[in-house]
Amino acid sequence: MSVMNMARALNDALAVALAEDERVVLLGEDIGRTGGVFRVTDGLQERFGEHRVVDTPVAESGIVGAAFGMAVAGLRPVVEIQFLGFSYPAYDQIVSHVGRIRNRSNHRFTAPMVIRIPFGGGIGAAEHHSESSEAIYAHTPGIKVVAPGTPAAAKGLLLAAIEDPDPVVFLEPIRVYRAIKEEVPEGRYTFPIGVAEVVRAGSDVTLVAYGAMLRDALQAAGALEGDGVSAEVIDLRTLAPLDAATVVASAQKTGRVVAISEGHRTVGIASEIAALVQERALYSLLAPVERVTGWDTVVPLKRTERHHIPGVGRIVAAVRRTLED
Amino acid sequence: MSVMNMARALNDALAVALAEDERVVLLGEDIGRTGGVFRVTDGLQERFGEHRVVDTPVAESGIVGAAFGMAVAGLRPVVEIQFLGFSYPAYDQIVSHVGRIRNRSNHRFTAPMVIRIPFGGGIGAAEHHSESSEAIYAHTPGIKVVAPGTPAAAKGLLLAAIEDPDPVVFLEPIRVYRAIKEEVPEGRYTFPIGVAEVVRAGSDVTLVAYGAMLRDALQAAGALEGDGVSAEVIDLRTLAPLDAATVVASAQKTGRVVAISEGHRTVGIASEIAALVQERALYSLLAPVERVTGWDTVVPLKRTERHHIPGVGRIVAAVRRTLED
Amino acid sequence: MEPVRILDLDGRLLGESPLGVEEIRRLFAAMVTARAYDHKASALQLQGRLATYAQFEGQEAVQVGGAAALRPDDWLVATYRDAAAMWMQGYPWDGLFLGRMGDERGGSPPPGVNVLPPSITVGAHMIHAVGLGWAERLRGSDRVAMTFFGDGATSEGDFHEAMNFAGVYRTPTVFVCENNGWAISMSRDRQTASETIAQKADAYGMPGVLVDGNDLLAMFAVARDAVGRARRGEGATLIEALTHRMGAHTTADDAGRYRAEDTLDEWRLRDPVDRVRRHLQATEAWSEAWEHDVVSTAAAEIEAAVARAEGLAPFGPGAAFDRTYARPTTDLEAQRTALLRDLGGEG
Amino acid sequence: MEPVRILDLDGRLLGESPLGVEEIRRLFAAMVTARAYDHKASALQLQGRLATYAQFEGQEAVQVGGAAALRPDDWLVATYRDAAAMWMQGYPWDGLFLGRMGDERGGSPPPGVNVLPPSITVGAHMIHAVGLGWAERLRGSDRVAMTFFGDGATSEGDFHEAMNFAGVYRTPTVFVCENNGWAISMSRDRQTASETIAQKADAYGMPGVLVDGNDLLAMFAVARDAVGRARRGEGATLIEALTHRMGAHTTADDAGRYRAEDTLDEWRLRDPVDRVRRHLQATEAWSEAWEHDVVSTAAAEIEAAVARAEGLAPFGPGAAFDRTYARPTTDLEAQRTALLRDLGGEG
Ligand SMILES: Cc1ncc(C[n+]2csc(CCOP(=O)(O)OP(=O)(O)O)c2C)c(N)n1
Ligand SMILES: Cc1ncc(C[n+]2csc(CCOP(=O)(O)OP(=O)(O)O)c2C)c(N)n1
Ligand SMILES: [Mg+2]
Ligand SMILES: [Mg+2]
Repeated sequence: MSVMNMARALNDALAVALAEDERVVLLGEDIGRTGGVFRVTDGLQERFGEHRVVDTPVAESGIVGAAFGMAVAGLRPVVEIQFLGFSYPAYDQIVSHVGRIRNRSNHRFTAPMVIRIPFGGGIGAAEHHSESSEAIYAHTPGIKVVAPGTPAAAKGLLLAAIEDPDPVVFLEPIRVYRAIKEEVPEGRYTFPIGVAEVVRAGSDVTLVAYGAMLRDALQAAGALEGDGVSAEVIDLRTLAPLDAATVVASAQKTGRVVAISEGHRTVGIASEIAALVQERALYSLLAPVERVTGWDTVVPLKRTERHHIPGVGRIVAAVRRTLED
Repeated sequence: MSVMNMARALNDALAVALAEDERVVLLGEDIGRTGGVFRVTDGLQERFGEHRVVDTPVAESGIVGAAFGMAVAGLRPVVEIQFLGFSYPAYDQIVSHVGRIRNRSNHRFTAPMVIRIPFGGGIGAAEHHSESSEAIYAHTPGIKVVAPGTPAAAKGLLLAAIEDPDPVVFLEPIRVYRAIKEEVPEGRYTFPIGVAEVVRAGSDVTLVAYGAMLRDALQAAGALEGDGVSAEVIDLRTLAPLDAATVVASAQKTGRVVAISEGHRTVGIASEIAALVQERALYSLLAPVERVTGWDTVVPLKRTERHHIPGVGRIVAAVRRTLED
Repeated sequence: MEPVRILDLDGRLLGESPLGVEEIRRLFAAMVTARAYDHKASALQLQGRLATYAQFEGQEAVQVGGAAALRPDDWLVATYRDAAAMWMQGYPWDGLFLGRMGDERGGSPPPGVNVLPPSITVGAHMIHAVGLGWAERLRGSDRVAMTFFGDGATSEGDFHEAMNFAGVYRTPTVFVCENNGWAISMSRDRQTASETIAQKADAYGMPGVLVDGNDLLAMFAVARDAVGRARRGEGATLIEALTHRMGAHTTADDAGRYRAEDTLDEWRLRDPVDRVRRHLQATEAWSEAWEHDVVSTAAAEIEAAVARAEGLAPFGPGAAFDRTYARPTTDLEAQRTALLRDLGGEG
Repeated sequence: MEPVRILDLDGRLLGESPLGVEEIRRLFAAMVTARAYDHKASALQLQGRLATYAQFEGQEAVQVGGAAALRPDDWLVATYRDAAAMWMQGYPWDGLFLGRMGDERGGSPPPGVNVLPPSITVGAHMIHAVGLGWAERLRGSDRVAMTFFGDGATSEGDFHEAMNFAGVYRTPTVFVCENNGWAISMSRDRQTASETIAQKADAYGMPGVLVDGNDLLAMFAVARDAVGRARRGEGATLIEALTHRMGAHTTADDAGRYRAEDTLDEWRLRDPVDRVRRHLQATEAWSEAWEHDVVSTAAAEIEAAVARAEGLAPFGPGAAFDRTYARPTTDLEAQRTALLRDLGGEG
């Protein structure tokens, strides 16, 4: 065990995978000598060589497409796309090929690969650098979508993603990379994909969150406790396949749900949570499921970005509304 | 007035727009001499010339990107992408540029353009030709998403889309192109974007549908009438911005909603309908909103496609469940 | 740039043959068999037994000659129009029929056949060949990957990225552009303003070769050289094979809308099968009886494949849930249950 | 391919000057002003007054010389590193600062300035220039569109599609590749295996020109020729301007991780501003007093722009809802109400 931030924990996971499994290859823009935009691959090229940690031309579709070919040939490529907004040129490769080859070939060919992508805002970055469009990947058959919120989960989930027989889009919350430190076990361990975790137990309301919003959800729960409101917090961890059972069980217990996502509101992850909860727990609901999300606008630039990303205030306000109903 | 199918009605709308507004330009693969895969642009190149009805190389990102430049320069391009699955290489242009230039430039530049795309399955087509991924575009800020279900609405909405000051993704239901005929008014007229229509009044349950599923919804309503169940049917027509008011008003009246979409289930259009209804009409609901959708799998090929696309049977079964609850 | 040519239109050798007579006879038979498949598929489509079908008549030499240069364990990544090449590399005819019947098992060749299911998205698959070959190189194998694509496909951005990666990493990739003159209704000269497609190789620091794609021997020779370079670690090659699509784009297309019938006359004279037959006739390695035999063997092989494909019962209703992940997720299992419940309700 | 060069490193003419002395003095002043902006922006970033900033020091001649060939009503579509080119074409410095402060109004140049906000997505914007010029041509105007992009951008598929469309439709487009040796940490030679980027033009039936991008006169001359061709309806040109990024990729980048400091020495000798100064000195069109004046005018201009940008009050919380469509939708109005309600709750 040692205390580390999420960027370090992910680096550690990649080092473990590279060391233990020679099929693992890393590809991405600037992941070698600079160690990637967020330094997640720091030192790995030096340690494992240019053939296993590959700096690529600026061509996201090409990176994903080449990695797809490698995966079909039996390697375990782990791609880094610099920001979620730059995954869009690779959208066709991800949706039409990475997510489909198993179905297209009735299991004859498969593409076990991981596409790591920093996502979300909060650092006042330039246009296209603060995307939270995970919903579009969660809507895509044949891929799994993982979004850890803490260092230990990040490492365990990344190792699970690399082991997974199916392709995984692995979303890393940018503003968490260096913001949280915690004990992270040494060596190989995995967290199961598709399993959400109740990270704080409560009885009055359920807060469902993932990625960077997990922190805000926990802070909101803390604030609410002061007011005598007991909030349960669920860390989704995997967005597809969604762990509906854990969410629904909590909703049945508390009767109130606030679904939190930094992504756009319409047809977003929070919409899915609301749809699932009303579907399976309607008669337990004491109030409508509240969605606390980014708005249906482009993420504003630095000067006004804070009004877009939901914060503790908006979560607490939403909880209050569920209590009023 | 004359009776025509949807392909003809759309052709008529394009002819009207080309004749009346010299800023209108059509671009797409094979739209000229062959009149497009579905013959929607039949005869238009002959009538309006090669400079206004432009056959392009096979490059969807290029087509959309060039049309974007044209729109910024003041033209009104109408692009045809051959199938929804082939819009994916243009995804970045659509999401990062077409949908954003107004926001990026604070209204200084705009991209009033239409991207016409046939969508949906049901004709036993090849892989990638039966997509119903409209949810991903409905999730995208800055663009509108329209999906008519009938010839008259198709013409009126397409003319509205071409006039619209903002970009519109215009989805045309493949299996409806030639399947339905109805009276279509001559010349220019528009149907408002963002407005759903109650196409059949009822009191027991609300069926919300769009595109090709509208027909099935209406047939289901007919079948249910025989059993004494009165179903209201809403034709959404626009998926973004969604006409929540019309849906919610109906839900409040009937207390039961079945949201129908051929797209994948998770984080789909039906999820959004369910989220909205529970948000604004929870206490009117007599049963959970039922989602009747395509599954979270790739659309199966011809031999088993019918099990993927929801039909009248699945709609009726869902209605029965809402009545049992 | 003059295309490489070894056989003239009358089947006379213009240079040294890269193949012995027995091999030429074998590849002639392969072209005849491929044409039998092509005709059969068109016929089945007319009868409603196949979905839309993309004919390749006229392009047999590109595909047969190109794929003949591969080793059985090499990779092949091709398109909807490349059944002949895929079959050459081990993909069974019944799998090819099955795919066109709309059955996912058509995308699943037997173990050991390193051929991906045909790419339907234009342009996206060439980079897959780059990745496949690169992976082989990384693990020390000398397998190469060959990819076929059309003239239209060269307009897609993914063609560019694939070529660029192949150039930068010197991957063992053979790019075969089957320039058949058309991309649906778009003629080659309006697809790109470059005089040839072969010259595009220069933009990627890669050799580009122009070849008469209706000349089996020339096609084999340039493919063999390119495969050799790739196998020796000398990097990728772009081959532009000049050929022609004698049929419509697919059985759903009406080529009369954009192509004058008489433009085909010249290409009929260049028919790749006829040309090799003339060559064999001159060298007395051909007899009517032998060709008759080849044709009837081919017909039987194709008929047997149709029977096997049509004999396979369709998937049950829930099968898609089993094909999506290695194991269906809880949610997919729930969806399967819902489907079966509703089907029961219908039945 | 030898790059076009008009000034040698000592500022001596190697051929005829495309510009008169007064014009050279004007463009020298422009380069000095641009450099003042660049330094100011870096300084503000250090103080936390700007977000991440992408320096262009060393690339002034490409941008100033290239954009100087345009008519005021021509279109310019450039990148995050092209402030000098954008300003030359009418984009005000305060708008450029404002964008880097994280304010959407920075993307909004005054009416009549036909310059799009800087492209942040690498590669996607060149096709926009193609569409802009094409539209002008369709409505009978002779405006052209110039687009700037980096060496890294040529690897994106969209570069290929833009070049191909420009070739096929002979659009009035001038492609200026600012080859500054690096794409973040990736050196030019590992970005693509082609010897030059200019030669890629051949793949699109378009002329490609290699030019010393640190030579203001050569840069202007090739841009003028390309603009002329475009305006006369003769189609597009690809210009590869050889230059160097003297700073890091951005203020967030540590170039020491991948670039040896001494590789810059050679490029310092080629500094584009110094070279023109030497030229002017030789022709007695320069004096220390004059340059002093240019520098202080530039400083004042830049300071005033900073003040204007910083003086603008930020948007209120609901502004994004107003920027999304021509008019906010009902749903966006509801979201605005929700935001303001929740902010009230917080405040
Ligand atoms: C990405 C994509 N865009 C469009 C299509 C529709 N389409 C199918 S084949 C074709 C033409 C391809 O021409 P070419 O590459 O020359 O191959 P050919 O059909 O001539 O063999 C088009 C546009 C597609 N399948 N995929
Ligand atoms: C589509 C996309 N991918 C990746 C990035 C991240 N990125 C920003 S600049 C850059 C390098 C671009 O290099 P080059 O085109 O040479 O321009 P330069 O920065 O050298 O001016 C990268 C990879 C991006 N902005 N957009
Ligand atoms: Mg072709
Ligand atoms: Mg560069």
